This record gives sequence, structure tokens and C-alpha cells, in this order.
Amino acid sequence: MRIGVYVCHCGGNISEVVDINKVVEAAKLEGDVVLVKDNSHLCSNDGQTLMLNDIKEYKLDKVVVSACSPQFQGLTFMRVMETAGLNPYVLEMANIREQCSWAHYNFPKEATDKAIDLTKIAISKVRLDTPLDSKKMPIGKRVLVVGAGIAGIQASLDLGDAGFKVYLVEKEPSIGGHMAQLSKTFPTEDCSACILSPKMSDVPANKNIELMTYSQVESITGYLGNYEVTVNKRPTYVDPVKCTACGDCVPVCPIDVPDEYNEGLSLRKAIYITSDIAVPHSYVLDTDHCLGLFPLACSKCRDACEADAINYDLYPEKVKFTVDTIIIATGFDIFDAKKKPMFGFGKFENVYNALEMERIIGCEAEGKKLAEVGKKIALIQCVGSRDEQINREYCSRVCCMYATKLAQLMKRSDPKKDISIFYTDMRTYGKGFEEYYKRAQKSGVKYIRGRVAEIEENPDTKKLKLKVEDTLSRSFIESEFDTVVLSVGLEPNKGTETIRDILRISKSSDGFLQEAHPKFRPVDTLIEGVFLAGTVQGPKDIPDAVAQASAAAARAIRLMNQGEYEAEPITAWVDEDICAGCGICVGICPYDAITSEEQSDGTRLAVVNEILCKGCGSCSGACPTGASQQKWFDITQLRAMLEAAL
Amino acid sequence: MKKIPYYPGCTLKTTGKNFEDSAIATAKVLGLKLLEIDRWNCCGTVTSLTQDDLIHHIASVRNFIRVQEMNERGEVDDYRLLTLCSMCYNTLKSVSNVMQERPDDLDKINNFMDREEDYKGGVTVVHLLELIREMGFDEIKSKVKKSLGKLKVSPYYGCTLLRPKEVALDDPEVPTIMEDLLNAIGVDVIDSPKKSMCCGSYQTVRNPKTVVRLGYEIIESARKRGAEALVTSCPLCAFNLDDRQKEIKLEHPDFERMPVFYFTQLTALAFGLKKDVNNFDLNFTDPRPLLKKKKI
Amino acid sequence: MGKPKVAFYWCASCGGCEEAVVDLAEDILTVVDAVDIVFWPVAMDFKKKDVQAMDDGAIAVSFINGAVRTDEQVEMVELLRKKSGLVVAFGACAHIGGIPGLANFSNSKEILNTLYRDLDTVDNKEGVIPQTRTKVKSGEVTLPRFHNTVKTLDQVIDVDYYLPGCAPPPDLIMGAINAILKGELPPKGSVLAPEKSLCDSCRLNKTKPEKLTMKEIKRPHEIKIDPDLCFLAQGLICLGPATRSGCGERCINANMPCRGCFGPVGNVVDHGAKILSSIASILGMENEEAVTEEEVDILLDGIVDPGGLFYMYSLPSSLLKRKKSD
Amino acid sequence: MSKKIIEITDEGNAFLEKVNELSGQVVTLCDQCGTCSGCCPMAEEMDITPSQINRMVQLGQVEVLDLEAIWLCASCFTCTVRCPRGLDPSKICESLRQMTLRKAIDYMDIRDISEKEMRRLPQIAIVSAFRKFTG
Amino acid sequence: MKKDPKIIVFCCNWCSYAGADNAGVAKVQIKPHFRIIRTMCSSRIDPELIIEAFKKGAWGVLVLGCHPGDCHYKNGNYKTLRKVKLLKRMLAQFGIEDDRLRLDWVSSNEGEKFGKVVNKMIDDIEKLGPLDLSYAETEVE
Ligand SMILES: Cc1cc2nc3c(=O)[nH]c(=O)nc-3n(C[C@H](O)[C@H](O)[C@H](O)COP(=O)(O)OP(=O)(O)OC[C@H]3O[C@@H](n4cnc5c(N)ncnc54)[C@H](O)[C@@H]3O)c2cc1C
Ligand SMILES: Cc1cc2nc3c(=O)[nH]c(=O)nc-3n(C[C@H](O)[C@H](O)[C@H](O)COP(=O)(O)OP(=O)(O)OC[C@H]3O[C@@H](n4cnc5c(N)ncnc54)[C@H](O)[C@@H]3O)c2cc1C
Ligand code: SF4
Ligand code: SF4
Ligand code: SF4
Ligand code: SF4
Ligand code: SF4
Ligand code: SF4
Ligand code: SF4
Ligand code: SF4
Repeated sequence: MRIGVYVCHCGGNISEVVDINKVVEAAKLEGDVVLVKDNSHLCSNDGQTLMLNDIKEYKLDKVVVSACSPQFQGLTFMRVMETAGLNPYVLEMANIREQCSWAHYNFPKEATDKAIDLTKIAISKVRLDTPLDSKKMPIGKRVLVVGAGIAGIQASLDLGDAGFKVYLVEKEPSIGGHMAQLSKTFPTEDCSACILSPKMSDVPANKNIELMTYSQVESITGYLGNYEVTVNKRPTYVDPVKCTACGDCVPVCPIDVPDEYNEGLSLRKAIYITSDIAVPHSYVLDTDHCLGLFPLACSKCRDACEADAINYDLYPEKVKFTVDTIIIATGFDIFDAKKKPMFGFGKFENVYNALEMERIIGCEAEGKKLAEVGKKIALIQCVGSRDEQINREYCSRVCCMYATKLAQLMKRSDPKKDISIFYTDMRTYGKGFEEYYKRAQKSGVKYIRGRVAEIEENPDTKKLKLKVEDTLSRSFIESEFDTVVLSVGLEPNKGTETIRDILRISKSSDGFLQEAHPKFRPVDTLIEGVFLAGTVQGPKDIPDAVAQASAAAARAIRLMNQGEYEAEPITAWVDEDICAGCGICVGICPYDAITSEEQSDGTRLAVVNEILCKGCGSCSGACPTGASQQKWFDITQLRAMLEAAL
Repeated sequence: MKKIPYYPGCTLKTTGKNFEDSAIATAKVLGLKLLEIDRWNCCGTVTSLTQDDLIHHIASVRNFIRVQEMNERGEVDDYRLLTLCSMCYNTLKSVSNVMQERPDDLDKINNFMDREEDYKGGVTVVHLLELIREMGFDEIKSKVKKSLGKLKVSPYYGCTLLRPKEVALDDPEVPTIMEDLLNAIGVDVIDSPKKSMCCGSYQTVRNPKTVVRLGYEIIESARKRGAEALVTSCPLCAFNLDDRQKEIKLEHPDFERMPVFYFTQLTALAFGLKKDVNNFDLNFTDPRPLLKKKKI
Repeated sequence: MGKPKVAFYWCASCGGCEEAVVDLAEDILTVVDAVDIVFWPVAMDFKKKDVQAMDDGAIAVSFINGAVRTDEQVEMVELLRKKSGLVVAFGACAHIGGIPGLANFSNSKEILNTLYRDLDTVDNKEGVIPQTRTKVKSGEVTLPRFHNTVKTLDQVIDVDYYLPGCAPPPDLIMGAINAILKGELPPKGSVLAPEKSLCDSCRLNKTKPEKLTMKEIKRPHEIKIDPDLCFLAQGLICLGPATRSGCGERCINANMPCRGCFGPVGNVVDHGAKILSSIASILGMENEEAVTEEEVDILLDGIVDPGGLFYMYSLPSSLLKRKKSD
Repeated sequence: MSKKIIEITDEGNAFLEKVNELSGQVVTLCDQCGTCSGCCPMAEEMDITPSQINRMVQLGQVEVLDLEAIWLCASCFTCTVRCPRGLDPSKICESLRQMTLRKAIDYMDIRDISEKEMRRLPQIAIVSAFRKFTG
Repeated sequence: MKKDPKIIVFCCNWCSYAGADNAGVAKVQIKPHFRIIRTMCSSRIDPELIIEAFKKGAWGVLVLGCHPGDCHYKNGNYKTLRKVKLLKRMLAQFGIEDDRLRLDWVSSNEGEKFGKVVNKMIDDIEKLGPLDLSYAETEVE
């Protein structure tokens, strides 16, 4: 064994505290060490070249770098090893900067002693290091996208266009998500349905996308490159091919149900189509409300259907398929304003939430009246956001702008409308947002800085009196309004929970799904091959949701386009000669990477799936026999390090 | 009969005697004996809100020690301390919480009171309304002998039963406990948005004007929605909303007086208890004409 | 060349191991035929001086059972070591300390005081404690010194092989003897039993649920034990997963969880610490995110005497060996 | 009326610290959203609003101690259950009152209350007023 | 002879080792008497290894992991918690002081906390002095 040791000065960062010479001399005394050098900047091009040449010239087969933290420059030196033709895992770093010269600059002598010890620890470990190979695994080009809001749609289209097979699963009868409900979109005021519906119809038109609406993911097992998915498809009882969308079934149905698409402000029947822009554009029979199919209690709709598209004898169907990567785009729900009872939502008839107002305005544009909105209108911001009383600390990011939009749209439809927006802070960080805000101010929308404390309904006139301090003039406003709109915040979609449970993705403290790194891996999760797109990761507007969706698609493509990928090389392995198949490790593995397999002689053996294993070592820590060992952290290595440390 | 330690507080022995008598009688019907704790002292009314002010907590702690002793002697069946007055409830309960959360401060207090046995903690404070809820409102319903159906009353919670959150006996924003009770005894319950608005509390001493304004708002808001009387559980609210009606009348000559009941007076009526437990003489606005009008 | 000479000796032990040799039944006869027993204090009348008289290495193999804790035992095992070609640590006590090793949670003074003075059944008003030397009328009598620490055989002398178990089962004994007779021995230092732990051969291993967790700890007397379900799955602590197999699952078949008399396997140094790790890992593992620290404490309260349980047989061979003395 | 100029000073910061310490609140957390003022039953009579009290404390304006508002707070905790920043303004008011009371300056003089009124008031009112308004 | 204390600090790679680095970067001054052994997850550390550290001369052992709920591997730290708690109970039976083994949670941005926890451990251990385990090897009454 020929170990080379490199001690770095880090341009004085280390050498000003640690006596480099002493470290060098101490390292020379260690067995198997054939070369010890120091250098002022090992990570620089010069330093790296020095190492490269030495490895060749002195035929080093293992290397110790005493420098900074392995978390800082570890990758750099591993790359040097690879360039030199050595395995990157026969390199060890002794962290004599963060852990010596910086943490103990007041104790130079002790820092030097410690640097020597850390170097010795690294040497003792590297001696026992064996090359680790990253397994190369084949990976195909199949993706599961869960949730077909704008984010899910965008990701699917990007992937489909790039030639990847997409399974798009949406729990509702139509795709489109919340965007399909919006009137117009800030700050450009494009009609939401007009820009969304072409994208929606692109989905079934794309030959690479297999769309499953009215469906839920039931289980996912496996791993990157091999996720086995089971989807439960609810029957719609209407054959989408035969259904001509004539709507003849609707008037005959005796059942009225609040229409979700209009946020309950209008009614639909038990057989219905979600909206004019629904995709797939086909009717759905809603068994939760239909008088009953089993036994059949009514068959009016079937009798009315001339296309003979309605078939009551259908059952939920399970569809199984395998994908390589997964994108989750299950979106958001709006905050339930009933949880802030002081605003009287659900109690006072003229209090609406913003999504209801989107529908009112949207329908008005089509000539349908969902509700009578008076002249004097107040919008209340931050309802269900930035509020510790209900455990929601975060800002929902879109409500300042959508309130501005709603105000403008109302003002435009009737300039005599008197509109006030009660806000805490106006957050207009996006492109064109401040300009949009300014336009609203110009059009006469009043922005009043003060958080509304409560609303009182006049029992006779049903007008609404707000109590609020205008914190800029420091006076109270107590004024009656015809209509109040609550700018409700965004919260994690309830549908996300099911998928979260299946995949065991973690949540951040706000309840949205947690990205792998807030800056550098904003659409990745900690599960390999699983990505996030859109509001499932946190509140955002449409452009951000779309950008993230494309990013998620690109990240997924990045993995799949290689045709193969490298699995984590630090994994657990089981010594078959010792393992008794006691099964303790099996349940411990957080990634279900271990199975207990019956051998031909009836005994059992733990088998680690190296693809699933993320190398935590929990199993090795718990194994009662020492049969389970973690590569790179073998018990003999840990012992050797302890020995050197003490 | 279940015996529970009971803390009356100063006012229930004087202007609030009608509250105490009707409450004790009501409790009896429900199988509860309120055992007045001996040597009780002021609860320290209004909890200290500064971090370092421990001295004022002592008053409450001493009452807890009495509860502790009664339990050690086996005189009562409950480690909880029952109150009727909302204000005492609020003070005692906050102190009980503080002692639970800050054991170091409890140590300090124990060290300070060298003539007292140490308070070991663990005494919790309940309001009679909570005990009633615990028994179940159906139980109440089963005890009703007399119909009060024609009476339109609006419950008035005020502050101290509902705020802050840590001492609240119900949801601070949408309380229902009094409504549930009143429904159970069969009165016609009128909801008012001002039912948990502050009556001005002790400001009545220094700033009666404010109290008059608030009282007027509270009463008129209830009246507008059809109420003929208010119901409360606090002798201070009763004073501010009832006795101060004199001043309201001076300010608003059109104002008509509205009786204010303690909730226990209504339960006593519904349970058909003897008239004297209600002692309506002590109600500032005599409710008897109203009751008579409603044939109760 | 004559028949190989064999010696048996016992140190701190219950006598069960000697019994085990006798229990070889017919097989003992073949052994007796094949060898020449030159020393066996329990069964035959040879004296120490007979052994002293032998040449060094004259005894082919000495089977020594029991742990070591007195001067006399040290003296005898050292003597046998000198005179023997091979020394086999016979049984759990010699191998890993055994039940006598639990005494290492106390010291010699505590033991003597308890035994001779403090126990309720002791009538010893003067508080006389055994001494190594006592003057009596006829002169001075001596007792061997009682050590503070119980040791395994290999902590005192060099040991060639280990026959584990409390007591070693007949098939392993016969296997060892036959191997010695045939000269087909594994490398020095081997334990003459399988390399895997008990679960490997335990018939209950296949009854384990897929994800083995323990909701709470039960003790054998607290429940009706299901003889057909792995004990761990029933909440009973079984040392089987960490314990070398080869015993024939005697305890398991008697409906009791394994207590570890065969000692650890593999590269495990510390039997007790290893099984502790396994048990702590799977205890309360279901939905562990929701378990508070206080609840963890309550769960762990279920393990009444962790030291005594996890080191029931192996305390002297553990890393810490004994309780720290002040 | 000339405009008041506020200077950020060490004394002012010390005052803020003191209020934080006494109240157990972190007054700088106040967002100045105005919720407390909007729901405060006493605000109508106050010379400045509850949120303004917090503002003055944040800026270290000791003059807040001389204002009537801090004495008008009825400790009704309405603001406490509504403040979106989880602050307890009633505690802030109490600490401000305490700062005066602890200098043996009372806000209320019993002799100002007529005997007739004294007879009429329930004990609980008198005791609590004493607790809040005298040192 | 007054010797310097020796403490072994087992750190998980993701939170506590990063936290230790964070301490270094922030120049938090820590007493130098500790040596870190890094593993991927705190759950890799098993009681046997901790006892070995004592056996080899550590005066104290500090196990650091991610805060509950933050484990990079979802739930390794819960196992660590149970292992260390149970081990502490057992070490008490061996007469080993409770302060010698400690478990704490340090996240990657808690350099300050890392310094505090280690310094406190060293302070407390200094009071206890070295852990003399030689009694088990020598035979003296
Ligand atoms: C009132 C209001 C007005 C707004 N106005 C604007 C605006 O003007 N401009 C703008 O840029 N942004 C606006 N937004 C924000 C915009 O709505 C979002 O940015 C956008 O809709 C997010 O899309 P998404 O795909 O992430 O989520 P969603 O639209 O919520 O889509 C998620 C989809 O996933 C499905 N799903 C959920 N769970 C499951 C499951 N388990 N299995 C299968 N499918 C599931 C849902 O049914 C849904 O179809 C507004 C938001 C609101 C509330
Ligand atoms: C004071 C300040 C503090 C900030 N703090 C944070 C923070 O804490 N957190 C955070 O998330 N964000 C922060 N940001 C924002 C963050 O800096 C930016 O989001 C980020 O740096 C943008 O990266 P970029 O690659 O888009 O642009 P840049 O960093 O500007 O990179 C553009 C590069 O293109 C080169 N270039 C330009 N023209 C040409 C050309 N014609 N040909 C070739 N090369 C060209 C430039 O030289 C430059 O290297 C901060 C910004 C500022 C100003
Ligand atoms: S069968 Fe159901 S959906 Fe069809 S008309 Fe009747 S109730 Fe409506
Ligand atoms: S975007 Fe505006 S309204 Fe929405 S939570 Fe943030 S600040 Fe409040
Ligand atoms: S815990 Fe160890 S012995 Fe048991 S099955 Fe797993 S690897 Fe095998
Ligand atoms: S090292 Fe961790 S991830 Fe890998 S098999 Fe073991 S427990 Fe599972
Ligand atoms: S744990 Fe015990 S009972 Fe279960 S399989 Fe192993 S040895 Fe058998
Ligand atoms: S089951 Fe365990 S304790 Fe019982 S004999 Fe076998 S090894 Fe020994
Ligand atoms: S506690 Fe004081 S400041 Fe707060 S609402 Fe009540 S009276 Fe106003
Ligand atoms: S409610 Fe809270 S955050 Fe808002 S102004 Fe009042 S104290 Fe400040």
C-alpha cells in the first residue's frame, strides 16, 4: 500500500494557526505513508496538478488530503483521483481548517495536535478503504406526472414533446386545475380560459401522453428507473368516445348539486361536464350524488342519451405501469375562510372568497350572473396567510396581485364601483407587478394599509361594516360595504397527502412539500427521480408554476437521457456467512431496501437492494451479528478511526 | 353528591349574592356540592401581565394550597377548583397555568411563603359552565321543569371566559357553551356579534364614560336582533351592563332598560327552584316585570 | 503411541457441564475407549500432584469449564495449560463468563458481606467473613483468595478452542472430541459451533412479520407465550438474533426466549451492546416520528434490568467486563 | 404644528429592551398591521391606537409613558387572540403602566371617586382598578 | 498529573458535521479536546462502538444528529435516540456517570449550538476526570 498525504496551508487559513511542518513530520511516521507534501492551495489548479503528477510518479494507491472540510472541497479531490485513474473512495480528507485552525485559532498548539490526530485518523481509515463502484443502472424514458393543473400539464407537454412517455394522472374529471377557474390572469390580464384551453387540448393530442382523469395513484413501489405504479380509475359511466357532449342527459337528471367549478355559487346535475373547456370533453356521472346505480334507482339519463353513451355497469379499474421518474404537481387548495370567523364567511351572504369572485367575474364575461355584487366593494388581504393565530406564517404570494386584478376587472366593468383593498403590505415583486399595481391605483382603486379586525353584518340591509385602523393616517375606518372579498391564501392541496404518504416525501414547516435544496435543487426531492412542480412546493403564480414545471421536466430528462445512472456507492452489504436472516434490519431500512429472503435450505438471508439503499447505515447499526456492514464505514474502519483518535 | 372545592370571591358574597345562591342551588340539582374552601383570600383579581411580577400570583397560589389541603384531608372529590365569577376564573386559571409552565417561579413563590405548606402544583381551575358541559347538556334538559320558551335572551360572554386562548373555556372567536346551556333549558337564544366584546371591565372606576358607550353598543346590538335580556356569568359585567344603564339612559334618553340575568338564575327558574335563590332584588334592572309579561 | 490423555477440570460453575459429559450416555463409552482420562476431580480420584508430575504437554487436551475467580482456579488452570497440548474452554462460563459472571455487577466485598452477613437467613452475629488464613487449634487453615472480578478462561490462560453453551450440547461435545481425535481441527481460537446466530436455525424465524417492530416490552411471566410465534414479535426480548446457534434451540423449544449462553457471533466483541442496539432500534419503531421523548422513556422502562438481561451470560467477556469500583 | 423628528438613540433602544423584558414580548415583531387597533374596544377613547403604542416602543419613544392610551387598555385580550404575529399587546400595555407605577406614581386617586360611587361599585371593580392603576 | 480530556464526537454527515463546519466557518471558539468521527447518519453508531470509545480512553462520548424530523434518511435519529437512552441506563449499572455519554441535535446552521454543546460537554467531563477502566484488567482487592 502506498499512501500519499497532502497538507494544505489554505493560503494561511490553516498555516497561520496550525504548524504545518509538525503535521507533515507526524504523517511521515505513519506506516504505509510513502509521500507527504504540503502546498499553499491544494484545491487550485496547481495543487491538483501536483497531486496528479505525484500519484503517477510515486505510484500512490491511496491519498489523504489534510485541508478543509470534505463537504467543501471533497468533490474536487475525488475528481482528481478519478483523473489520476484511482477510485475516488480511496481518498480521505482530514478537516484541519474548519475543525482546527478556525475552531481553535486561540489554541495554536492544541490545534496542531488535533490536526495531527485528524490526519492520523484519515490515514487509518484510508488504509482500510476499498474502491467503491457506483452501480450503473439502466433507466428508461417513462414518467408519471401526478396532478394536471397548469404545472402538471406543462411538465407533461415538455416531456411528451421531448419524446418521453408520460402518464398524467388527475383526480378530477377534467384537467386544468385552479387556473381553469380564473377569470383573467395578472399582470397581463389574458383571459385564463383562452390561454389555458389550447394547452389543455394539446394533452390528449400528444401521442406520448397517456391521460388518466378521475383517477388516483394508489401505490408506488420501486426506485428510480423502476417505479411500479398502480392507478385507480373511477368510472365516469359515460363512454368518452360515444358521448357527443350534446348535454341531453342533463335536463332530465332530477338531482341538483353545488357546482365545484363555480365554487358552489351555481348548481349542476349528477350527470355533468365540469366546464366548457373541460378536457376530456365528455360528461361524467357522479355516483356520490346520483340517485343510485346499484341498485339502479333512476335511469333517466341513459334513456335520454341518443348516442347510447351511458353505461351503468362499470367498475373502478386498476391500471398498472412502470415509470422511471415521477413529477408531483398536485397543487394547492385555498384557505377555508371559515377558520377566520370574524370575517363571517359562510355566514354573511355578501362575503365571498377570491376564487368565488374569480368565478363571478368569469361568468359575467360570458353573460352569466352568479351573484349580485354591489357598488361598494372591499377586498381584505392576507386572509389565511401571515397569521400565527391559525399557524400560517407564510405569505401566499399571489393574493396581493390577484386582488389588484379583481379590483381592476370590477372597476373596468363599472368605473363607478368604489373599491378598497385593505392590505398589510403590498408585495409586488414580480415582473410587471409594480406597474400593474400602479395601474390599479391610477384607475382609482383605494389601497388602505390596515388589517381588517372584524366584519359586522347589518341584519337588515345585509351590508357589511368593517372595523379597521388605517395605519398610515392612524385613524379608524368604519364603513359599510355592499360586498367583501376575502383574499384567501394558498395551502397544501389535500390530494397531496395521499401521494406524500405513498412516496414518503417530507414536508417543510409550512406544510408544502420539501425541495431537496432551497437554492440549488428547488424542484428535486430527497427521493431520487421524484420532482416537484408548481404550487405543491409552495405558493406561486402561474409563470413560476410553469417555469418550475419545465424545470422539473428538464431535471427528469437529465436523469433519463443518460440511459443509465449511477447509484449511491456507499451502501450496506450483508455478509452471507454471518447473517442469520433475523430480519431486524429489514424493518429498519427507511427505504425498504432490504428484504429477508428464504434460501433453498429454508433459512433466511437479508438481501440489500443496492439501488434502493441510500447508505444511511441504520441497518448496520442495528444488526445484532455484524453481518450488515456499511461500505466505507465498515466496523473495522470505525474501530481504526477510534483507535487513531484516542 | 360529588363534592368540589369552590372559590366564591369577594363580589359573590355581596352584590353578586344572587349569582352565588342560584348557582349553589343549580349545582345541587345536578348532584354537585360546592364546598367553599376555608380561609380563602382574594384571587388577586386581574392577572399580572408582566414577566417578573410574581408577588401577585401568590394570592391565587394560596387558594390552591387550600384545595391541596382539602384533598389531603379527603374532604372533596375533585382536585379542581370551581369558580362562578368569570373574572376569578380568569385570574386563577392563568396563575394555575403559569405555575404549571414555570416551575422555577413556583419554587420562588413557595420559598417566599414560609408560613404555608408548599404548593405542589396540579390544581386546575374550572368554571361551572365547564362542569355543566362535562355532564352533558342532555342531563340539563332532563332536569328542566318549567318552560322558558318565550324568553328571548342573548348570552354575553365578555372577555374573561374566552381570552386569552390559554384560559379560554371555549373557542375564543365562536363560543357556544352558553348557547348550548340556554338551548338545553329551553330559552330562545339570540345571537349578537357583540357577545364577547369587552364591557370595559375595571375601567368602570376611572372611565365610566367608556363603559357607558360599550354597554350601550352591547345592549343595543342584542336588542336589535330581538333580545329581551342578557345573560352573563360575571358580577363585573353585570354591574357594567346593568347598573350602568342608569348612565346610559342619561346619555341616550330613548334607551330602554334591559334586564341582565346570571345564567344560573335562568337554570334555577327552569329547574323550578324556590324563588328566593334568585334574589331578583339584587338585579339592578328588575327582571320580574319581563318574566311576568312572558308568564314565567 | 498410546491413547491420547485427556483432563477435565471445573472452575466457577454449577456442575452442569460435568453433567453434560456424563450425559453423553453411550457415546461416553466410545470416548472412554479412545482416550485416557488422566484427571477429572468430579469423577475420578486423581490429585493435583499427579498432574504436576506429568511432562509439559503430556495431556493431549484439557476441557476446562467454569469461570475463574479464585487463586486456586488460577493455579490449576495455569498448571493444566502447561501440561496440555490443547485447552478447550468448555461451556458458557469458561467461554464468556456465564451466570457466575453476573457477579461482576458487584465486588467481592459486597458478595461476601451479603452472603455471610446480610442475608435474612444468615445467623452470623459476629459478622465473621471468610478469610484466606484462619488460625484454628490445630494450626492454620487456608482458603483460596476470592477475586474481585470473575474472568473468562481466556482472560487467564491461552485457550485453543471454545465449546459454547450452558451446558454444551452432546452433539457439539462429540463433534469436538471426534475432531480432536481425528486431528481435523479448525484454526486456533475457533468456537466449535456454527458461525450464524440462533435465528438461522430457529423454527420460529419464518413466523416473523415482514417489518419486525416491538410495540412494547413484555416479560415472559406477563403473557401467555405463543409457542409458534417468534418471541420478538410477541414483545419478548430474545437474545437469539445475536447469539451463536448450535444449542438446538433448547430454550425456544421449551417456550422461553434465548438468553444468550452461546455468546456472540461474527466480528461482534460485545454481545450485550449488540443486542441492545437491535432491541432499541426496533422498539417503538412503528410511527416513531410521533413518539415523544417521554414516551421513549416509558417504552424503555419495560426493560427492567438491561445490563443483567443483555449480559446474562457474557458480562466478563464484555468490553467493560465489570461494574466500575469506586 | 411642526413635524416631530424622531432620533434612534441608545436610551430609546434600552427602553425597547426593557419593555421586551417586562412584557415577555418581542415588540419589534409587530408588523404594524393594525389588527389590534381595529378590534380594541377602548381605542375610540385612546389618544393613540394600540398599534401606535407598539410603534412608539419600537422607536424607543419614552413619551409613550405619558399617554392616556396605555391606561385605557382594559386587558380584554381581544387583540391578543387576533394579532397575526402572535404578540400580546395587553402585556405590552401592562409593562408600560408598570414602568410608571413602579416609580410610585399612581394613575388613580381613590379620593377622586365619590362616596356614592364607591358604595355602588362592586368590590371586584375596585380591587382590579387598584391593581391596574396604583403601584 | 492533570491530563487533558478526550472526547469523541460522533457526527452525522448532513446536519451535525455540517453544523461543526458551520462553527468553524463562523470562528466559534471551541475547546480543542474533542475528535469528530463522521458517519452518514447517527444511527450507524451502535452502542458497541460507544463502549469501545470509552474502552480506548475517551473520557466522554457525544453523539450528534439531525433534529427530530430533519433526518436526511427520514428517521435514523429516532433510533439513535432510543439506542443512546437505553445505553445510558445500562452504563449506569456499570457505574459510569451519566454525563459521559450525551446525545444532542445540531443542524447544519447551528454552528453556535455545536460550539456550546461541545464546550459544555468538555466542561462537564473535565469535572469528572478520566474514565478509569483499568480496574477490570488488574486484580486488586
Ligand atoms: C383566487 C386566485 C386567483 C389567482 N390569480 C392568478 C393570476 O391572475 N395569475 C397567476 O399567475 N396566478 C394566479 N393564481 C395562482 C394560480 O392559480 C396558481 O399559480 C396555479 O393555478 C398553480 O397551478 P398548479 O398546477 O401548481 O396547481 P393546481 O391548479 O392546484 O393543480 C393541481 C392539480 O392536481 C390535482 N390533484 C391534487 N391531488 C391529486 C392527486 N392526489 N392525484 C391526482 N391529481 C391530484 C388537482 O385536482 C389539480 O387539478 C391565483 C390563485 C388564486 C387562488
Ligand atoms: C446585493 C444583492 C444581494 C442578493 N442576495 C441574495 C440572496 O441572499 N439570496 C438570493 O437568492 N438571491 C440574492 N440576490 C440575487 C442573486 O444575486 C441573483 O438572483 C443571481 O445572482 C442571479 O444569477 P444570474 O446567473 O441570473 O446573473 P449574474 O450573477 O448577473 O450572472 C450573469 C453573468 O453573465 C455575464 N455576462 C453578461 N453579459 C455577458 C455577455 N454579453 N457575454 C458573456 N457574458 C456576459 C456576467 O459577467 C455574469 O457573469 C442578491 C442580489 C443582490 C444585488
Ligand atoms: S341516473 Fe343519476 S345521473 Fe342519471 S339522471 Fe338519474 S340521478 Fe341523474
Ligand atoms: S401576497 Fe399579499 S395578500 Fe397574499 S399573503 Fe402575501 S402579503 Fe398577504
Ligand atoms: S440484522 Fe444482521 S443478521 Fe439480522 S438479517 Fe439483517 S444482516 Fe442478517
Ligand atoms: S444502509 Fe440505510 S438505506 Fe441502506 S439498506 Fe441499510 S438501512 Fe437501508
Ligand atoms: S428472535 Fe428468538 S424466537 Fe425469534 S427467531 Fe430468533 S431465536 Fe427464534
Ligand atoms: S437458546 Fe440461547 S440461552 Fe438457551 S441454550 Fe440456546 S443459546 Fe443458550
Ligand atoms: S387588551 Fe387592551 S389593547 Fe388589547 S384590545 Fe383589549 S383593551 Fe385594546
Ligand atoms: S395586531 Fe399585532 S402585529 Fe398587528 S399591529 Fe397589533 S401588535 Fe402589531
